[in-house]
Amino acid sequence: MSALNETINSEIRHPASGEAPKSSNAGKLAATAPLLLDIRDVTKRYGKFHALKGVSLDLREGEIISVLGPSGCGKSTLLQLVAGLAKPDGGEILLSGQRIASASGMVPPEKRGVNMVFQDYALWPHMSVFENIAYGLKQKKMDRAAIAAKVEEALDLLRLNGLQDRLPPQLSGGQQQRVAIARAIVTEPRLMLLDEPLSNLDMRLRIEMRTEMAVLFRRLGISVFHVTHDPEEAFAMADRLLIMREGAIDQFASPEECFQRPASREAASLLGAINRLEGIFESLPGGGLALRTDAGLVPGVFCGPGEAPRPGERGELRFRPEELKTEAELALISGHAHSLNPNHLEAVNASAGAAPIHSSVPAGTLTFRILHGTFEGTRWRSLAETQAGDRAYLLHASPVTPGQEVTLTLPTQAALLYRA
Amino acid sequence: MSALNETINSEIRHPASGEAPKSSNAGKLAATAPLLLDIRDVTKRYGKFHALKGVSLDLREGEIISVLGPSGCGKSTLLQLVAGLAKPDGGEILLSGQRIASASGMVPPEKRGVNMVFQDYALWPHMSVFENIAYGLKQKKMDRAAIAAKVEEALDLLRLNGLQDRLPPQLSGGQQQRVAIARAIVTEPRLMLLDEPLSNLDMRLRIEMRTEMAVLFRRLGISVFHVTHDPEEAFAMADRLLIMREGAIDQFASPEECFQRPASREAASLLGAINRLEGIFESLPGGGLALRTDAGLVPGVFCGPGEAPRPGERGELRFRPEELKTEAELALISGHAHSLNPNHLEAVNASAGAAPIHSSVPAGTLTFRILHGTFEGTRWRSLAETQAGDRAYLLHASPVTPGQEVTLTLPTQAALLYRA
Amino acid sequence: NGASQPTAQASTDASATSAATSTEAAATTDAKPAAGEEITVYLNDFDAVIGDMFEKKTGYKLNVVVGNGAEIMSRVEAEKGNPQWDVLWIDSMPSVYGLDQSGQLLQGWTPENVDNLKDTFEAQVPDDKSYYPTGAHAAGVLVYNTNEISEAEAPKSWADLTKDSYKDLIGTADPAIAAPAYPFVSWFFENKGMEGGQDYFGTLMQNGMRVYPKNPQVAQALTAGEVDVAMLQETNAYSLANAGEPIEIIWPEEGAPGSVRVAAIQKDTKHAAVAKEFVNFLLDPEVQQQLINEGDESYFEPSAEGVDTKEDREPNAKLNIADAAWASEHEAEIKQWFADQAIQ
Amino acid sequence: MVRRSGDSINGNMLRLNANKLGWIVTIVLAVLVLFPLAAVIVQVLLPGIFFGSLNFGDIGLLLELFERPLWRKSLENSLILGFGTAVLGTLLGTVLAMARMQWKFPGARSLDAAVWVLFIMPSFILAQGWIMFSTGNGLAASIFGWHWVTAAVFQPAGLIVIMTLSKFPLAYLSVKAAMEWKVEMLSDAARLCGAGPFKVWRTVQAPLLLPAILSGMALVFMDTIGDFGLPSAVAAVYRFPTLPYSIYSAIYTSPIRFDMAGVLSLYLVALIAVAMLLQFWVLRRSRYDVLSGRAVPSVPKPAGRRMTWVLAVGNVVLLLAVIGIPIGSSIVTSLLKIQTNGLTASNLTLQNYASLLSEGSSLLPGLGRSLLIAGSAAVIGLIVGLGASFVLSYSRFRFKRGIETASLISFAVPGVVLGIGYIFVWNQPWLESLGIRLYGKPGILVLAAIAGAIPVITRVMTGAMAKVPESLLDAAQMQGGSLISRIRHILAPLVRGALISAGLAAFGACVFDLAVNSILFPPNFETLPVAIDDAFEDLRFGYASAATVAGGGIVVCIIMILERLLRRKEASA
Ligand SMILES: Nc1ncnc2c1ncn2[C@@H]1O[C@H](COP(=O)(O)OP(=O)(O)OP(=O)(O)O)[C@@H](O)[C@H]1O
Ligand SMILES: Nc1ncnc2c1ncn2[C@@H]1O[C@H](COP(=O)(O)OP(=O)(O)OP(=O)(O)O)[C@@H](O)[C@H]1O
Ligand SMILES: [Mg+2]
Ligand SMILES: [Mg+2]
Repeated sequence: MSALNETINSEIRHPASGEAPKSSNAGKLAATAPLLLDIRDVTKRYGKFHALKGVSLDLREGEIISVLGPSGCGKSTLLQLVAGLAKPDGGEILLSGQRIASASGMVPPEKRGVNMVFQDYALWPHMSVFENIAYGLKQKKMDRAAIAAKVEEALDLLRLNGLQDRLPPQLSGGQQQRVAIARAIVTEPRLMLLDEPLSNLDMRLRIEMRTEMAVLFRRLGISVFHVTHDPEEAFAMADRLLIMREGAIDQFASPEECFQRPASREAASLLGAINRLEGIFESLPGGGLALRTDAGLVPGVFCGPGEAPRPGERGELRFRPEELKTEAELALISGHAHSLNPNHLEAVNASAGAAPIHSSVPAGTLTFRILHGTFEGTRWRSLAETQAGDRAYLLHASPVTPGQEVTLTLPTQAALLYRA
Repeated sequence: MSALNETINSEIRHPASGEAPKSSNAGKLAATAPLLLDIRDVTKRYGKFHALKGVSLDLREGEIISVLGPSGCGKSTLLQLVAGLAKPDGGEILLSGQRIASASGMVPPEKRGVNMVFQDYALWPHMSVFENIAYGLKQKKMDRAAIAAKVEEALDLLRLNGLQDRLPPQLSGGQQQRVAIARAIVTEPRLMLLDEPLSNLDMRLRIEMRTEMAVLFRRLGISVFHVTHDPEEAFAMADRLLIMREGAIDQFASPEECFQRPASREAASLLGAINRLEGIFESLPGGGLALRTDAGLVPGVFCGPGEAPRPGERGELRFRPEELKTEAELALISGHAHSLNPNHLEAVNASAGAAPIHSSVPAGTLTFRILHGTFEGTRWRSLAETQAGDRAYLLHASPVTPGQEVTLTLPTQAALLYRA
Repeated sequence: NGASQPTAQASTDASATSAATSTEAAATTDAKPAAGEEITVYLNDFDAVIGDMFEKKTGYKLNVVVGNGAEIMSRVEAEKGNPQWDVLWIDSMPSVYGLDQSGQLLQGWTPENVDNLKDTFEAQVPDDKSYYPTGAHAAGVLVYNTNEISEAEAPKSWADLTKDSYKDLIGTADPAIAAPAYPFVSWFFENKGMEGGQDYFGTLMQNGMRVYPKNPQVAQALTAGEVDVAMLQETNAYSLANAGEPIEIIWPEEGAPGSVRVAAIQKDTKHAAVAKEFVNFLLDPEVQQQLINEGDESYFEPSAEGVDTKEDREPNAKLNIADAAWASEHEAEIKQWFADQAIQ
Repeated sequence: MVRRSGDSINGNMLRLNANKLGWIVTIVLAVLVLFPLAAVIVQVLLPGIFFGSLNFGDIGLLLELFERPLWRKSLENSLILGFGTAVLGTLLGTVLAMARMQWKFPGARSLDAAVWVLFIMPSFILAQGWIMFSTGNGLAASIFGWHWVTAAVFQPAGLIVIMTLSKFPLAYLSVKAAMEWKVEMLSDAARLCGAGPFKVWRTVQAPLLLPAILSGMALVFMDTIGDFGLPSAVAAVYRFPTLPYSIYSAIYTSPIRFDMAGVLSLYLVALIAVAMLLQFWVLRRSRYDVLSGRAVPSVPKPAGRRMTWVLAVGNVVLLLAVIGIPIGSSIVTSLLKIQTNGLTASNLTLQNYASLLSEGSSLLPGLGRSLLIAGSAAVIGLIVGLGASFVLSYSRFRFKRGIETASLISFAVPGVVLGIGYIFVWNQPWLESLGIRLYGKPGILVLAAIAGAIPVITRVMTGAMAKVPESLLDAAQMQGGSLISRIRHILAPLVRGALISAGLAAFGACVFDLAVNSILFPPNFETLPVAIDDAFEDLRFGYASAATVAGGGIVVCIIMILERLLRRKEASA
């Protein structure tokens, strides 16, 4: 154990084993990189239940796509179709232009050059950790020394040194998960499918692993299709984000775009905009759009599909607790040279007692009454309600008392508006 | 599916099904509440491997304890001992004063009034979701109508409506995990053991579930022993935090205390202080302690065990990326009425270009050069290095360019100092 | 070897107590048993008819345990500590002789019908009067398949079997396993001496004689054409012939080794009176005639005077009966020798 | 006795734990198997112990195995035969079971039926068929002109092949039962690592079934070295004594040498112990418990046209060999008027079948008794076997290895020896005063039948249980499930196929179990095998064959019907 920890400690100082990781921006691919995976209108049913309702997407060589979506929306199913473990009921899947799956035929999984980390690992209990990881290499008829070296490398990468002779049931949950990753990574597939690969790791290991994996994939030119429930992980790794809902695609765009303008209410709440207020659309004198809610009039950006709604229509506001700011914070931020990228204003929170310093920023002002608060490590989270009783989560830098009233500002670009 | 989503949408507006959740502070128990669980110097070996090296702790009735620790440190093992699924090699465990486990004898699990959500769910593949959940109730010889009602309630709570007739293999990963929770919750045990119960859920469901579970447990007076790898989840639920490392307890205290003064370097990094700089201790003219690092002199708080180190000793600084601030942010914060709780200063980040406004705050000033940066949704994360090449993660409100130099301030109370 | 030591010792133990109990048994003779009383008979043939016959005649019920000779003897031996049988009626006289030697049989009682016994059979009654013969049959006769062998080619005597022309064509049962095969081979050993017997059977085996575990397998080998000549128990041979199988039975002139069926009463029986009634019943000429007419093993030479054998049974059948004492004494040795042949 | 242990299960229901269950199982096995066997073995040391005299035997007898040529040869032959058959039979059984569970093909059900037929038929019946087929002028030579068959069959290697074709059902049942559930993901993971279907089978699917395969192998091995009928009959030509032969020759001598039988049986037990150790050693470094929330019942899949053809034709050929030859000849025999005249139209008759139903026939009552005994033995044996397998699979019970060995004894030790042991144990006068002197009552046949059923039951079940991880049971325990509830609601449904197979196998095997029956049956209580054997001894071959065919047919029908009724609905979809 102490040896293991040593590694972790030394590793954190030099997270990338070799070269320094490139920014994900640098890794972003031109839309002209060759198409690797082309999924065309794929559907999948389990009995009467439609798990996928016509999904189309493409993935370019070397690209990393992260898939986000609520539990049960069909993420794993999509991965299984790509891997060749299930057959689509409709549509087709092309890999490098070759049709690998359709309702009428399939290229078997072992011929696809694809590997996968299963959501529940699927380790072979009769094989040691070493044998599990070495399995794919043996299939390639690699010689023993080379296999040993590669496995060793993977064990290092995943902080599994010293465990190679254990059987999977003799490992902790997180260790099993890392073995599953190691097993897939050593085979260096063209396309790697990751199904919530880091869900059972502690925060620190998760941050390390995702950084290192991203570096490794980019170095080896492995394309990745990566399911996660952690938006932060998705942002850290992905070139593009795929947001799914109920067996269909909600949004498929760059992480920034998804973050700034989630295409649906559900996508918004998936990406952290968990607060929701209903209201009536109004148009602003300056030409902008706003929503009149119980908590105040909120100018915002219309993100939903279709044309901008007309005044008088019912609408819905979604926003992240982090985006609510006191006037003081807003002033601070707008006073600095952030205008280059106005969309990335820092999420700053302040306690309710702060006095307004500045009020020229076009933003909605919302008033809540605190119901209760919990400490969350770096901050306090409260549940608060509007006059009309709609609830929202707020974040604070200091403790709040139930019953306290707070007035906060929501920047226009952080107020995501949808039709009700 | 759409019905499911409806529920989620309506639920978020009233997260607590019945009464409003109390603040976790309000739920905090006097140290005089009756002792429920008393673990005394428990050890556990697997062959030659020492999984637990003498763990002692206590849990009072109605209390929620969250266990945090790196992967493989013995969290699940500890839970298994409490559950009665494994036998300790030494020490003893008392439940309500009765000895339930020691090396010489055990009270069988079914007699302990304890239930557990397994890390790998352990759902029964031959039983439908309903039967899985109802099993424990049937053991209590409850009548059919009561069972159906209780199961229905659990299905509601865990957003599993409509899935009760499915078999486990027909569920998604997150759905399986929720069934596992439902199965344990319906039996309303005296003590609930949760082993990473929310790891496979999307962020939004996770926040909802943890809130609702905490409310439910407090309402039913269920004590909880809860393993998680998500510090936020731990903070949201726990009355006390147990931080484990390599089979031993690192720290066992209130969440606030753990957060402010992690007892060890490892605990610090587990709780988010992932950055680390080495240096030499110096004493400050005012009587404080500081560490001279490559990046600058950093006044801080000594958190390690034993006496305060003497000047000249080698030491280590740990800090959270969130705690680094620009001078401007610091000024803003100190200018407001936060002095009531100076330890909970808001973590505010600003871009490197910010000009210093205020410099009277006693804080270390650190200078880094950006290596690369990635967008993370609400912010940008960069990897940066000191002059001497030590690396650290930084957080920014706007994009940064590799090569750029940034100077940031670390408040004294956020600079956690340890012996090297 | 240590073969005979333990039992020899046991037998002296047992016979020490036998005197007292036998007088006791004799004393109870006069008491008239209640009608409907049952006795248990261990036997290896006639199970289908004997119970009814006895009940009809005497009103007592028979509980019958049937099995092949070896099984019955194993049961008897295993029950030694608490015997469950009252009468043993079986065609392995040497084994019953052995039982008597170990003191398990009621001695010194003479049935009324003993007067009817033929001389040859009277000679078989042991001095201690522990068992009585009810008949005898050939433990082995020669049988050949007429489809394969002409009458001229057929063997006429036991000695013929060593001829080259029968190489690989002879079948027999294994005395180490099959109960009736021992009386068969023991006569050869008594007649030719131990060495002579070993020579004879050794030669046969060298001549490719096939040794089947039991008589039925030998018979099947014969009907299946696997062997052309077989040494078969008399009843088996006639059964085949009666079933229409194309076989011919040969009684060698020097005589066929005979096997005597005897009846003995268990020493400590609680139903001595009925048991005696039953043994006496078996010696009754009428009963023996009825067995020949109706029984399943009807080819035998009855022990009582004035009983006719089956019509188709060879009228000049000559039976050579090995001395029970001799056969019993050498049983282990001879069977051992045969068993050991299995590895040659 | 069985009733007593049953009571204690019920009485202690609430307090029953794995350790107590371990003791109960130990006691039951001791009563059913160990005491009787020990009673025989103790004859070596104390020959008169059950006859009221205390003498000391010759311990030197123990070493005679290495001195007496016959014994040495028997051991050698038994090992060769047992080992060869175990390897080949297990291979055949495993491959067939896997093919059966994997693919749909015509005739799959007849394969199952064939397996049952082979399984329940006494081995001497099978031997007859093989001999009839392959002798110099047997069917192979006379009808097909295959003269090489004779030489090929009547030699040790040929014997091994015949044994393989007769004993593979044990492996088949064991493996098939363990394949009830599958976790497709494990194979999927291998395919994604680049392994083709065969490779996946070899490296993942087959190895994960290793416990079941080894269980099957242990059964084949034990059944082979314990078998007397088949080897002795087939080997008449070239003499091939095995341990059972030596045991029989020791028992069928006068004075009867129980001590020698005891010594040889002791060696059989030692062989079992060695086999069990070997199995333990092979399985020691791995885990096989793969069932999880992702497990689904196996359902045979369509194989594709070409494969279906291959499977169907292969199946027919196999059935012709393993059923056609041995059972076919019994059927032929049962239809012939005159055996020697062979299969000609004029020689055919149904008379033998008619006489089965005639009044004097002991067949029907015998069948009734046998079915009753076998039925009760199967049910009780199933409970005991389930308990034993549970203890073996999940407990840390101290005498686990002992239970494991004891659970196989009755398979390898010839029934006669065990029967004699039963007489020693259950015929003691003092039991009479307690009212449990079972010898001479039908109850003892049930006891013996249970003992005979336990090996198959425990082996088949442990093979299947190896797949069920303890955590599934732990989870139930956490919900407050008592041991009984855990077994009943979690474990039993998960190994349901194995339970059914094991129970039916026990049932089928008991119906025709001759050896124990012949020495234990109470007066006037003739069972089916005794009746059939009687007919054989009287050379009524046609009748005996007809009885065998009819009795076997009835039993197999019962088994097939029960199997279909009890099988999981989804699995037959
Ligand atoms: N065999 C099946 N039969 C019926 N429904 C199924 C089956 N397998 C999956 N489903 C359903 O299909 C939907 C999609 O499942 P999938 O495993 O793809 O979800 P997911 O997006 O991976 O969810 P999670 O994040 O919880 O793992 C789920 O609602 C699930 O209940
Ligand atoms: N059967 C076993 N044999 C040997 N070592 C074991 C066995 N079971 C667990 N371990 C080891 O004991 C340690 C503690 O395991 P445990 O499952 O308690 O970890 P954990 O803290 O729950 O980790 P995770 O967060 O990854 O689930 C691990 O290092 C694991 O490798
Ligand atoms: Mg999934
Ligand atoms: Mg764990």
